[in-house]
Amino acid sequence: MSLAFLSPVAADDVAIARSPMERMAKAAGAEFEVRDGWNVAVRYAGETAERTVAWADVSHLRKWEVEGQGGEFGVARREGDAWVCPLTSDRALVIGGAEPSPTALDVTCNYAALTILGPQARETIARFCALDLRPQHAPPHSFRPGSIARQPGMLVVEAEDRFLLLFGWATAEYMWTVVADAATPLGGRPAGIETIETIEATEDTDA
Amino acid sequence: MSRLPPQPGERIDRQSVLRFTFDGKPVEAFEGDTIGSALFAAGRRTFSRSFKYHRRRGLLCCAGQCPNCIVAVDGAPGVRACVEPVKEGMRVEHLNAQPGLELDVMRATDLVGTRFTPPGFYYKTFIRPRRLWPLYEKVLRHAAGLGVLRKEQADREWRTEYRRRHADVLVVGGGIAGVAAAKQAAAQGADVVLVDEGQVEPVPGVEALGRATALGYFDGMVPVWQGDTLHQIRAPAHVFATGAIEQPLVFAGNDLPGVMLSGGALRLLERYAVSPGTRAVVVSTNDRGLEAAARLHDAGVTIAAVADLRASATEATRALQTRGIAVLQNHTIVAAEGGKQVTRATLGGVEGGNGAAVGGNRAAGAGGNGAGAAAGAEVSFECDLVVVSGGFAPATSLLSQAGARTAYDEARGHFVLADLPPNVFAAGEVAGHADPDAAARSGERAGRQAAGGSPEDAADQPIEQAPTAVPPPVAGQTHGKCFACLCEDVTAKDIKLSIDEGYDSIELSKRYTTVTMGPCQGRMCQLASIRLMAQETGQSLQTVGTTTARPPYISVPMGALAGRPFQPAKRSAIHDRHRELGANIKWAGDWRRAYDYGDPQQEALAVHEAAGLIDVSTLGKLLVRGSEAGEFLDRLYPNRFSDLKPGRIRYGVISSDAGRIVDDGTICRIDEDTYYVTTTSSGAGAVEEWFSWWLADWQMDVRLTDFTQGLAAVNLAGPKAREILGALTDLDCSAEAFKYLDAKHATVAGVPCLILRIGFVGEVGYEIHFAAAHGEHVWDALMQAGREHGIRPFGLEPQRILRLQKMHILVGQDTDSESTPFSAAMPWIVKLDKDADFIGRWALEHYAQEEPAARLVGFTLGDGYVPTEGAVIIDALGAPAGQVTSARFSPVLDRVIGMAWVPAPLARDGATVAISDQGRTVSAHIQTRPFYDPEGEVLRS
Amino acid sequence: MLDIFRHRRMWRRQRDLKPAYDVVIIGGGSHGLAAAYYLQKDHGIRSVAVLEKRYIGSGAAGRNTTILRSNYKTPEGARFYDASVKLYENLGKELNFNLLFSQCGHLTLAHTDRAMFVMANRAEVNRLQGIDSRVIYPEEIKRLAPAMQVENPHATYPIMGALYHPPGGIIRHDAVVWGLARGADRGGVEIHQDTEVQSMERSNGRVTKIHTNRGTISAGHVLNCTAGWSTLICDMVGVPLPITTHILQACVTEPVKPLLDVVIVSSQMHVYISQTDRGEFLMGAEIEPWTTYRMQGTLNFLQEVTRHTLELFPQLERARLLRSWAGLCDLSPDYSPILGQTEVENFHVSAGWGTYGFKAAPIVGKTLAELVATNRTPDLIAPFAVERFYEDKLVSELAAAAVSH
Amino acid sequence: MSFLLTCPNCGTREVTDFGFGGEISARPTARPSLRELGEYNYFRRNVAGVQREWWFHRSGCRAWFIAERDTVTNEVLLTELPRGPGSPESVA
Repeated sequence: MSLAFLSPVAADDVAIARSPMERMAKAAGAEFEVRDGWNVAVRYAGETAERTVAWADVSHLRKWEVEGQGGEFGVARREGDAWVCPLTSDRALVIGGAEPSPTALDVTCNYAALTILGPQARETIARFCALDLRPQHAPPHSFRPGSIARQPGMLVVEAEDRFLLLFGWATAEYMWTVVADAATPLGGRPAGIETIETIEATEDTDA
Repeated sequence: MSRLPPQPGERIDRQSVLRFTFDGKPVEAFEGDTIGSALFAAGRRTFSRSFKYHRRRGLLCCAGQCPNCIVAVDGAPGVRACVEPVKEGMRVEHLNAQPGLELDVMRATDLVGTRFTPPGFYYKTFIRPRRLWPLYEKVLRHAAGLGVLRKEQADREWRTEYRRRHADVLVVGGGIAGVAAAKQAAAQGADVVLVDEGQVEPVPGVEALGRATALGYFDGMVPVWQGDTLHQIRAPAHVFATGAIEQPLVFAGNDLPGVMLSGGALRLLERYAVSPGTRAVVVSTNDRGLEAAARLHDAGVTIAAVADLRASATEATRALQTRGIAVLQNHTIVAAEGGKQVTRATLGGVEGGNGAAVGGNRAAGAGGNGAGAAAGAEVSFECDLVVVSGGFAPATSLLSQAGARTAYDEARGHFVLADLPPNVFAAGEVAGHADPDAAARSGERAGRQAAGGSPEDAADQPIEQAPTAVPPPVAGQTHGKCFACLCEDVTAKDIKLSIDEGYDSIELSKRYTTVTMGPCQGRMCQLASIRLMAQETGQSLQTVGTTTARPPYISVPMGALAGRPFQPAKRSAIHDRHRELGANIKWAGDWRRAYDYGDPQQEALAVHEAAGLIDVSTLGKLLVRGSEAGEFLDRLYPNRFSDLKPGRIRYGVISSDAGRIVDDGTICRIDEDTYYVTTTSSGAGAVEEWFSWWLADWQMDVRLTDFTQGLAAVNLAGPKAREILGALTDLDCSAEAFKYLDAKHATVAGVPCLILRIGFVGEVGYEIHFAAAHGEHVWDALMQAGREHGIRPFGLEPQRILRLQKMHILVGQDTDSESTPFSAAMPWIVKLDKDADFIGRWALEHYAQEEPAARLVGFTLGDGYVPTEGAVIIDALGAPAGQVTSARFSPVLDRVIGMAWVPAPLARDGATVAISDQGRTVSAHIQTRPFYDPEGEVLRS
Repeated sequence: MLDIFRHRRMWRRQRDLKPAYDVVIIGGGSHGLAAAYYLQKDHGIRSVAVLEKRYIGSGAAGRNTTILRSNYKTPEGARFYDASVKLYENLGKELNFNLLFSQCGHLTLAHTDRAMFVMANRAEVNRLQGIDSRVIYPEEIKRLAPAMQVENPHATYPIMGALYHPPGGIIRHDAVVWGLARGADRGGVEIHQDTEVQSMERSNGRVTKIHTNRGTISAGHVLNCTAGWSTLICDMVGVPLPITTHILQACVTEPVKPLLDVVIVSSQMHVYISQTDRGEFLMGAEIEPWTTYRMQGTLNFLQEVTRHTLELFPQLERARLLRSWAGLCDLSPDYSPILGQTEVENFHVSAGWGTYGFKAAPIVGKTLAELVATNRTPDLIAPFAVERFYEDKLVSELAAAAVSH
Repeated sequence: MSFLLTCPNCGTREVTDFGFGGEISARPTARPSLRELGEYNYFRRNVAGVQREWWFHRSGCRAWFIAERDTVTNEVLLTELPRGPGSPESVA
């Protein structure tokens, strides 16, 4: 029997995959577009490049569990568009990009995800998470499994001032509430994935 | 009134006037004033009434250490007025005095009641008759308590935050030593945080948190309270430059308004340009007290007299003499007198040695140290200010929590640090370096070491020990009450009495008299009470020892500790649909779940008559893969899974090694090496941990992945279920092609799904599992396809009814921590003929032989009465012998059914048991086979 | 009344240890002192020494949250704790010491159907044994605790009902210790503080010698009443125990005027709250899950207990938390005590109390005294023998909605 | 927050990140008597001192590991992944 039921990939594109934070994003004024079978919050009304901190729902990022691929603990490797994050000595979580191997297990919907970015991102995360994210202790590409808002989670330092948070799909509404609550007093607001794409494109150019 | 012309270094902005109210009356203050300085400047001398005797209390420490100026601000009690900055429009109110601060009827407890209220008086009174105690207690309760809180408040109104901060070095205390330590550590390249209770100057390269108090030391984690924020600072090295706390003297009337610590008097003068008085008597054990006298003199305060408990003069003495002020050596204060505030102070001579104060007519505190009476005439001086300094006790609380030990230093007259744990450093006055230069150097050294530098730096000089103070005395009590503890109104005499009664260890005396247990946390009274204990018992102070320094270091609002109020909740991917359908949503473990959609009975009937759809995404879902996956499950379950054919499903119960039921669920074999295991909703996390624990130990070729949150699941059940599902999939859903306990992979409404045909609710049913991102899509498609067939969504409550009809046990509801598969009527699940060992085998072999005391069975009731779940099965004598675990009215059977634990001999069809339910006894008929479709014909059809 | 002017010593000053006593009790807490008290009072056994490592009441007796109740889940437990509360009711009079026992009522809140089931079951088991205990609903809860937010639409944990136990309440823990100590002392018992048992000798199945920091003694019977340290004492004579030691924490606020006259327990929120006669809000939570002998509290406790308390009493958000502390708990696998004889003939234990020990002090004292005096295990404590763990016949106070207080 | 533990996979975290699995005890290898089974199921050494014990990184990698901790000070002396059957800590 097939394990295809684990994957959020619908036959013939009849079904649109949805993030567990879709309604939160909608209520916050998100505009949606369907991308690769996912309904994605691409932008928010009045969004600007100037920001203290912003959070973007990136739950649509595909994730795979791969065996026999450990790596240096605490460090995520960048392979193409994907982050390869070592969970144990012989198991890694691959985030984003294309299916890494036919034996990889699709765990996309095990983890909802938020990108938190901006100069106040670290301060925002410090409101609900005890991980040490000081730049000298958690430079870009750091990978940190640990408690996020009292729930199991994982964190990837994608770049200076940009963090990818992963947490249980079922806790997403709670997590959005916590992040929005922490970020708002610091001038934060939600961002669409166009913002993330723009920043990533700039980084690629710089690199 | 008391405001002086501008003083050098004052912290007030005279251009900026703020207004606030005290007990409803307007008060003016300058920007930079504290509530305390503004009120004092406006002429207020009484700031509070004491806890027990309702005596007037005025400013004493002006440093937030003592209980004397505790007020309520905007309804929040416990605010230390002397350190709380004035804000425009704030509403300040006194505590603990009725009808007002100036006229307090409870003052009577002091004037007439004192002899009736020695320490622990309540233990000795109101014993008989016992029935009157509640009345007395009511009076006591209303007399106690300082602040008044609102009777009702619907929700939290104060937004408080947590902030985690990791640092290389945390420096607590922003005085000379602390700042030096922070600078030095930063210079070494360390990431440094500096915190101080007061204002703190910016230090380059250091995060400096002002008006921030370190509350405790928790294995390297220091919570720091700063306004609305609780910083949680985790650092591998700490420097404590927490300074020293000036100690009061114990003498008669030592609590009168106008008696002030030298530091407090100077703070009023220097920071806020407020004159603490016009005519002062100064009594000190040390130079700092004398220096304060000179400063007050220079600021225009008349110095009526200065008493120094020490025998010989120092530089500070001479500095006073050059101002024309005589210093009485070997003198102390015997009493302060006055009504609303101090008006007179009486000085007397001191006997050397242990420094007991002596008056003309008594021997004070005759203890083991041989203090005796000596000549020394008492002299009285009129004054409105008594400035006292009983020496400076190192503020070692946080260091003690960090594991430092203290020892009593006879020469200095207080406890000093004796031993520091690794990576904990002390600097400045807390480490005995009071001299500014020595303090700075000790700070530099500590900062360097904390940052990983060497203590043997070439530039490092041995640090001089600061000059010492003589031990301050403890006075007797002929002139009136000598308070050892201001928070709790405990006098020196009270402590002496407690010792006489046998409470002769410091901890026992503390608990009996409540000394050190008040808001000052012992900062003002611990040393004095230890001295009294030593004096009375003839022990050394070292032997008496200190009481434990308990967090928080200062009292802290609960809201600041609590942070934001959010509680994690799990929600299914279909949750919003349930909301939209008006579901009644409740907690189920840590999930939010739909209990029903308004009519549980009709929802249950719909499953029998047409079709029902329930969201079961909360089920635990584990993927178990690997060449040894089958053997692994064989070891974990009492029944077999290695012989399960791919595409088939089997029910399993997990038991512990004690043979007790842990959880249950279905296991589906997907292929040779892959199993899909479901667990109960509440047990999902525990089962995953259980599996991975044994796997960690057995190290088999098995990999576990938890898909509990990643997969949505719905159960479609009812006579129309086959038709509804068939409309959405190419799969042959016929009874022949898709049998009971078959598992199929298929596309449903375009979404790849795993479909399990199981008997979840007793009708033909399909449990459909698929990626959570498609939750709403699949739900909607099934509801749409089912509409013409009369499909209804159903919640947990109708599911309870349906499952009960089939006598499916609900682990945790029908079973408890002592249930075994045998007592819970599932002997068939245990395969003792398995060759290999499995978890629970040995216990289950035992339970297979032994008749349990009680068994789980079904029951029916005739008269429509539904017993409360939890009602008790009683034996012939009326004693508890079991319990009802489930009971419902079954609409399809039109009768009441249930499950219960009953005595084993009664666990047979046709037996009758008595149920006791809130005073009512009803009789129930036992049934051991399912109430609905006992042969499973419907299920398999 | 006159007694308050008479400053008699409560107990005699410590003298040298005698070489032998009829009974040596290890642990000067509420259980040890109660056993000493009843040995002399009920059985006239006066050759008794209580050995206390620090000062009397320095362990769990002086650190608990002073809650008394008897509404237990098992018939065995309910019967036993009920006997304890009944003794407590008259203990103050008997000791001529006001123990400040207020039977103000005890409410265990239920926030789920599952919890309501457990409450209903306890209420019925209790009722059948004559214990006043019943399930009540929000209206009545509001009447009993008007300051609590009973019907808060924003509540994370809505209050569906409560188990109400009117005779439950709070008592002054230190007073219990001191009153019992005085009573025992006046009956001839010797209380030796600062006396630490360092090792024991065992031969022919009996404890023969007890080595302390103040000398070696022998005893006809030895009682181990050391709660969190009970394993270590049992180790000295080779008696294994099914016990793990954990910390339990509590805290108080600065005193405020009365707002709450009953004891509130929420098992789902892991918090229990009462307001003392002094006006302090006294709060506790669950034990820490990891074992430890280190009596140091955690920040996590302070954060959780305040957050949960504020859900029930938001008006406490600016009330100031004054002091917190930790004590040791000796947890048994079934949350019922381990009481009575061991495989060592003259060595008896009172252990496995978890968070319930203080509630049982008088009945433990009375039954252990009877055991020692008569060499017969009283019926009330027979179900609690350590043997049950060898025979796997537990007396489980565990429930899905387990409650500590 | 209290003491720290170092997960062999994820690094150092607050103890609240972890689940406690209790002291390591050996599961009987041959059929035990009822009394021996009771000893295994219920009795604990509960040492005051260094204890080898199980921990689970509940908030992180969700792996079990072994720690040596002094129960008197809570000092964690070492953490390591289990080494499987035949190793001293194996309960199998």
